Amino acid sequence: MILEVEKPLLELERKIRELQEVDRAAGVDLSAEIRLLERKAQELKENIFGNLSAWDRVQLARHVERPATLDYVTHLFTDFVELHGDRFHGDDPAVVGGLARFQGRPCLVLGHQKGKGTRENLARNFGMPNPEGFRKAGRLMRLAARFGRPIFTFVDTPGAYPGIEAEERGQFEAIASNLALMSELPVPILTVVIGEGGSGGALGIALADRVLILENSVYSVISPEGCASILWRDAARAEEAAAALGLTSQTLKRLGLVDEVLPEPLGGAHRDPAGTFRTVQEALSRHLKTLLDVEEHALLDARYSKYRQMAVMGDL
Amino acid sequence: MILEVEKPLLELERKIRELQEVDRAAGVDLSAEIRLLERKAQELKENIFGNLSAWDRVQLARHVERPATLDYVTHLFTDFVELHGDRFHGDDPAVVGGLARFQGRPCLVLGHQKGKGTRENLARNFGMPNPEGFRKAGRLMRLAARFGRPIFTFVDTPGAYPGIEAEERGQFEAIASNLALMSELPVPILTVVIGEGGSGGALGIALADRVLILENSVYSVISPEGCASILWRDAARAEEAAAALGLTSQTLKRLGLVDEVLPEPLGGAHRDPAGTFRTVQEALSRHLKTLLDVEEHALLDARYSKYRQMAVMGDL
Amino acid sequence: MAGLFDSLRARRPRVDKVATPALPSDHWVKCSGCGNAIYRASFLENRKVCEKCSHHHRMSARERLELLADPGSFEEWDAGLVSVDPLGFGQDYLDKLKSDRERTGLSDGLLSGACTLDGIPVALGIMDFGFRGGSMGSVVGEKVVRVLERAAERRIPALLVTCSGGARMQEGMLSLMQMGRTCAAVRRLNRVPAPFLVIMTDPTTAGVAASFAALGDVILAEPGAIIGFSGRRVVEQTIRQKLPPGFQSSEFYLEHGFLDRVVPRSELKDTVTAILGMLAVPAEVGR
Amino acid sequence: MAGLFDSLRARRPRVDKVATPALPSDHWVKCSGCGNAIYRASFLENRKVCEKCSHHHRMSARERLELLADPGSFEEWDAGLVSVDPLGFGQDYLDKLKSDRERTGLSDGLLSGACTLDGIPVALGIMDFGFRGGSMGSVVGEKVVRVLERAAERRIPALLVTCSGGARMQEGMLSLMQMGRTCAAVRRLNRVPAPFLVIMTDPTTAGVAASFAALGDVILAEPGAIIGFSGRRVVEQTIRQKLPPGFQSSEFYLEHGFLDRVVPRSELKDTVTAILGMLAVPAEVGR
Ligand SMILES: [Zn+2]
Ligand SMILES: [Zn+2]
Repeated sequence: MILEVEKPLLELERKIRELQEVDRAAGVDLSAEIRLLERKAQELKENIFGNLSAWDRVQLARHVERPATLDYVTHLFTDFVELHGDRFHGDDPAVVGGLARFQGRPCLVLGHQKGKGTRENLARNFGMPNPEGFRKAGRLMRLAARFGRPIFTFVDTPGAYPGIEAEERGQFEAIASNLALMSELPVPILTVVIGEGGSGGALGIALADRVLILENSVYSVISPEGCASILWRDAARAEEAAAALGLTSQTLKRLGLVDEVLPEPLGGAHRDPAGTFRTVQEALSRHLKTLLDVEEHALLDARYSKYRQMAVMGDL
Repeated sequence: MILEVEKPLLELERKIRELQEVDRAAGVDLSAEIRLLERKAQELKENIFGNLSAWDRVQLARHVERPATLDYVTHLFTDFVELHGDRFHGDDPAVVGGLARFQGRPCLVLGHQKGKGTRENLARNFGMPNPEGFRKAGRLMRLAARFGRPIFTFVDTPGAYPGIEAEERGQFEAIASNLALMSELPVPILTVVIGEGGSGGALGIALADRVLILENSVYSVISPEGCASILWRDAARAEEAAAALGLTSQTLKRLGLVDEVLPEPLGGAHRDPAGTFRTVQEALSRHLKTLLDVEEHALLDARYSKYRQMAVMGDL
Repeated sequence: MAGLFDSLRARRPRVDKVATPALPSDHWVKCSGCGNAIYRASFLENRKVCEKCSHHHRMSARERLELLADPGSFEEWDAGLVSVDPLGFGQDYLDKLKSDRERTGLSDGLLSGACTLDGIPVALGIMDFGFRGGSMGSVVGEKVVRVLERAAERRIPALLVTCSGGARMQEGMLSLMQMGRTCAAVRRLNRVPAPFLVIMTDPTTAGVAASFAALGDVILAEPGAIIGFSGRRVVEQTIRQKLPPGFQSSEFYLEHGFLDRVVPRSELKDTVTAILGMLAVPAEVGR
Repeated sequence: MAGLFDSLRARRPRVDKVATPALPSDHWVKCSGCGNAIYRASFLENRKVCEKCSHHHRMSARERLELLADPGSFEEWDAGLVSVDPLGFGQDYLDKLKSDRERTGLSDGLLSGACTLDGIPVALGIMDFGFRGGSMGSVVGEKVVRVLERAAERRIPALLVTCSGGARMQEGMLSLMQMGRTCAAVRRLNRVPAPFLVIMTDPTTAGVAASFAALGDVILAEPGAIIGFSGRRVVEQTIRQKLPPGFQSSEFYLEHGFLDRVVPRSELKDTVTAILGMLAVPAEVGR
């Protein structure tokens, strides 16, 4: 998957590789030219990725190679035992969760899971939860809370699945119940928006003591496409809508809706997954440490106060 | 519906009516004969209903005219507001429940509900709950407990519904969850077995501080028909099985599995519903009064101890 | 999520407007349920329920207040809170807010205050579809939270009448967060405990359905109200076929177990007070 | 409810008996899954899982103990509790109890005690289908309750391995009540909190499925185990058609959300100890 925005850079990088080939194979010394081009590539890279539009970030957040929840589970956690089922209706593959250890400490980890290819994406419903996904998450979080285990959630979904049966089985109730539940669980809850934060489907596992977001992740009340089709009856104006919706990590931080923006490698998380994992691990470790020092009652009060303040209003 | 056991009595009562008719219409004085027959009828009645077999009681407990849960709701409670739905899948008409007042006191009342005729019986699935019936009951009981309201449950079911979808939606989980829930609800729970107590489907709303049972109600681990077909491969030997299973109110009292047997009018509850309602109301009122005097912690301990003792064992 | 709001407007826009008495009109209104003409006076007397087909037409927040609260008992809260434009959507949005304020006489999409119902003190909030489709932004969220918090402080029931297409898109993620904070406030009320009643009216969808509205101790709904999370058009596009009749109606959700009762408007107040009468008194279980 | 026990016996009675090493036989056993003959020694070495079709054959409680507990760590509890005949079912029943005691070496249908799993102290109970079909009467119920209570006292995990057709019909309502009291004991354990793990093996049905077995914090099941409330024959008679393939299997219930994992026997101990390792330590969250 090649993004529009990175095409000139990829072209330049291809040229550099050609010159290197010639340099090596033909024995012609092109090192000066190569250095020049490399400097140019770096400038271009900084230029491109330093000035990403909201829409560019939407593309990066949706990038198929972007690390997904199970990648974080694999690289940041040990001893993962996936647990299944909501104990009511089914097991939703769009939400994964289980017991694991974070830096040796037992915890619960869960998140939306998109597929890597078409087949897995179909199996995982493109990371769009049905009610049983939210209810599985709720069940596991209750379990974790009873045993005093911290909870990590990873957000990466286009949204809750808008299907007939999802509506029948109470998508609205499932999301609301998780929000209520997460507001009162007496253990630290840490959320990282690692990709696409799609509306209520994202929030349904993301009411937390700390909400961190990767630099190029997005988190939006409605998809840019959906917004454009409502505002202007034209889904093609999604780029415009993305800019208007304030869905970038920077805007969210400015509005006080996320706690920290985690920097990504230049060009996006998928260009250096290992570096991204280190960044996320360091941040989670740091925030968890702070939260573990807080008494249960203070933790819940702080969580309530934090959300209590999320309003921007005026007076007549 | 005429029971085998009451046929001679009904025949005699018909004759008395005929004589009365003749007495009135033809002006012949038959009062002596009528008095004689009436005495005989009373003797027969006492003879028949004073010596009911377990199988006779099964028939009485299943009698279509026997007062059902909503009859008790109507006659023992005021201000009933039926509440629906399990908030997961559906609303089970085989279980009814809602807020009401018992002698002025706000409470929750719920129970299995059989239908009065074929059409209502089909609609109510003959009083056989699906998982959503148990879950609705559980939801309502949690609501009642949060507001400190006592809970009354009425048992009258052939059993939990043995359907494919009931199994799919976790009949076993729904029953178990209610048992666990009822063991820890910090409000008085009072149960009356008013008709048929069919196995797990009955128990699923019947773990209580007080379990009362009407004299001719039955409560059994398995239907006599089912038992006979297992033990002797012959469902027709249900009468024998009924005797063996210890399903009568008297046996249950002897084993310490119910707290009180409530007397019925001669011939069964359906022969004098008003009298039956008075009996049940008096008993519930009396038991509730005692329970309301108990501290929450003591209530739960007593409930646990009561069930803790339900075992008959030997030592090697 | 905001998509539902739009699809609802698209579904029956003009008919409901005709039925709104605020608009200039003759003595007749046309029912958006059956299309029949109804004499306006009897339509209003019948609380905007069609006498021919029982269709429940939308009511403004003030009309509902009159339907529910004891006369003269209402004391409004937070009447000065107004929406701003935190994301810079622009003058067009600000103008719409202004005109909705003028037209509805409300500061934003929710009217709230203290009142009594048959003498029972209640913290009341009523959404108004006429204000930006009842959409929930910071102000609506804040007012809902305050209703719930004040009910908790006073240990009195909270009653919220919902009527909303979902989130206020123009507030972006701020509006999404209202879901979380209203749910958190419900839980605090639950723990008092004080009763929380919800009356879902047409429509109650998306971010409002999927937050505090779903959490009522008892949830009532008016007949024929559209309820749900995803917009009907979105669902149709997803399944690529027409939706079954009755999909997402209150009757549909009663059948699927998510509502306690569907109550005709004429019985609404009695039902609410009966329930509150049983929940809104201290536990008398002798402890 | 006891009907399931019977229908299970009817479904595959003799084959499983052939696979039981306690019976006199030659060096070969016939797999009740695929019908193939398997060399007995390798069958036992493979923990009674068919090497051809992976069918998991039933194990006795003692075989399972060997599979799960650290060698030499087991101390049995309540080995002297035996069933009586409270309803007077008669000598035939008493004789069957006696012969089951002799054949299985168990006092009744559940073997329980303290042990360690990879060093983790655990209160363990294992049901044995060989004793009256693993049916739960007073003794099984009592032993389950004691396992749960002792786990709660010692603040250690409880692990129950279920294998039961349901209630002990011959104890009538006494057996039904075991459902209630075991569930109550689970809740007391939950409140400690101490972990409660369940391993469902073939079969786990009726009164056992619908009580403590359904309440595990984590519920594992062996592949191909029959799980459910109502007996298959009863369901068939109710719907008057054949059951779909896989109905009531552990895979079916994993799909329907009621199991955490289906775990092959070879991975069972590792999975259990991994989970216990994460749940069975005091909360270290700094408070
Ligand atoms: Zn009409
Ligand atoms: Zn095989």
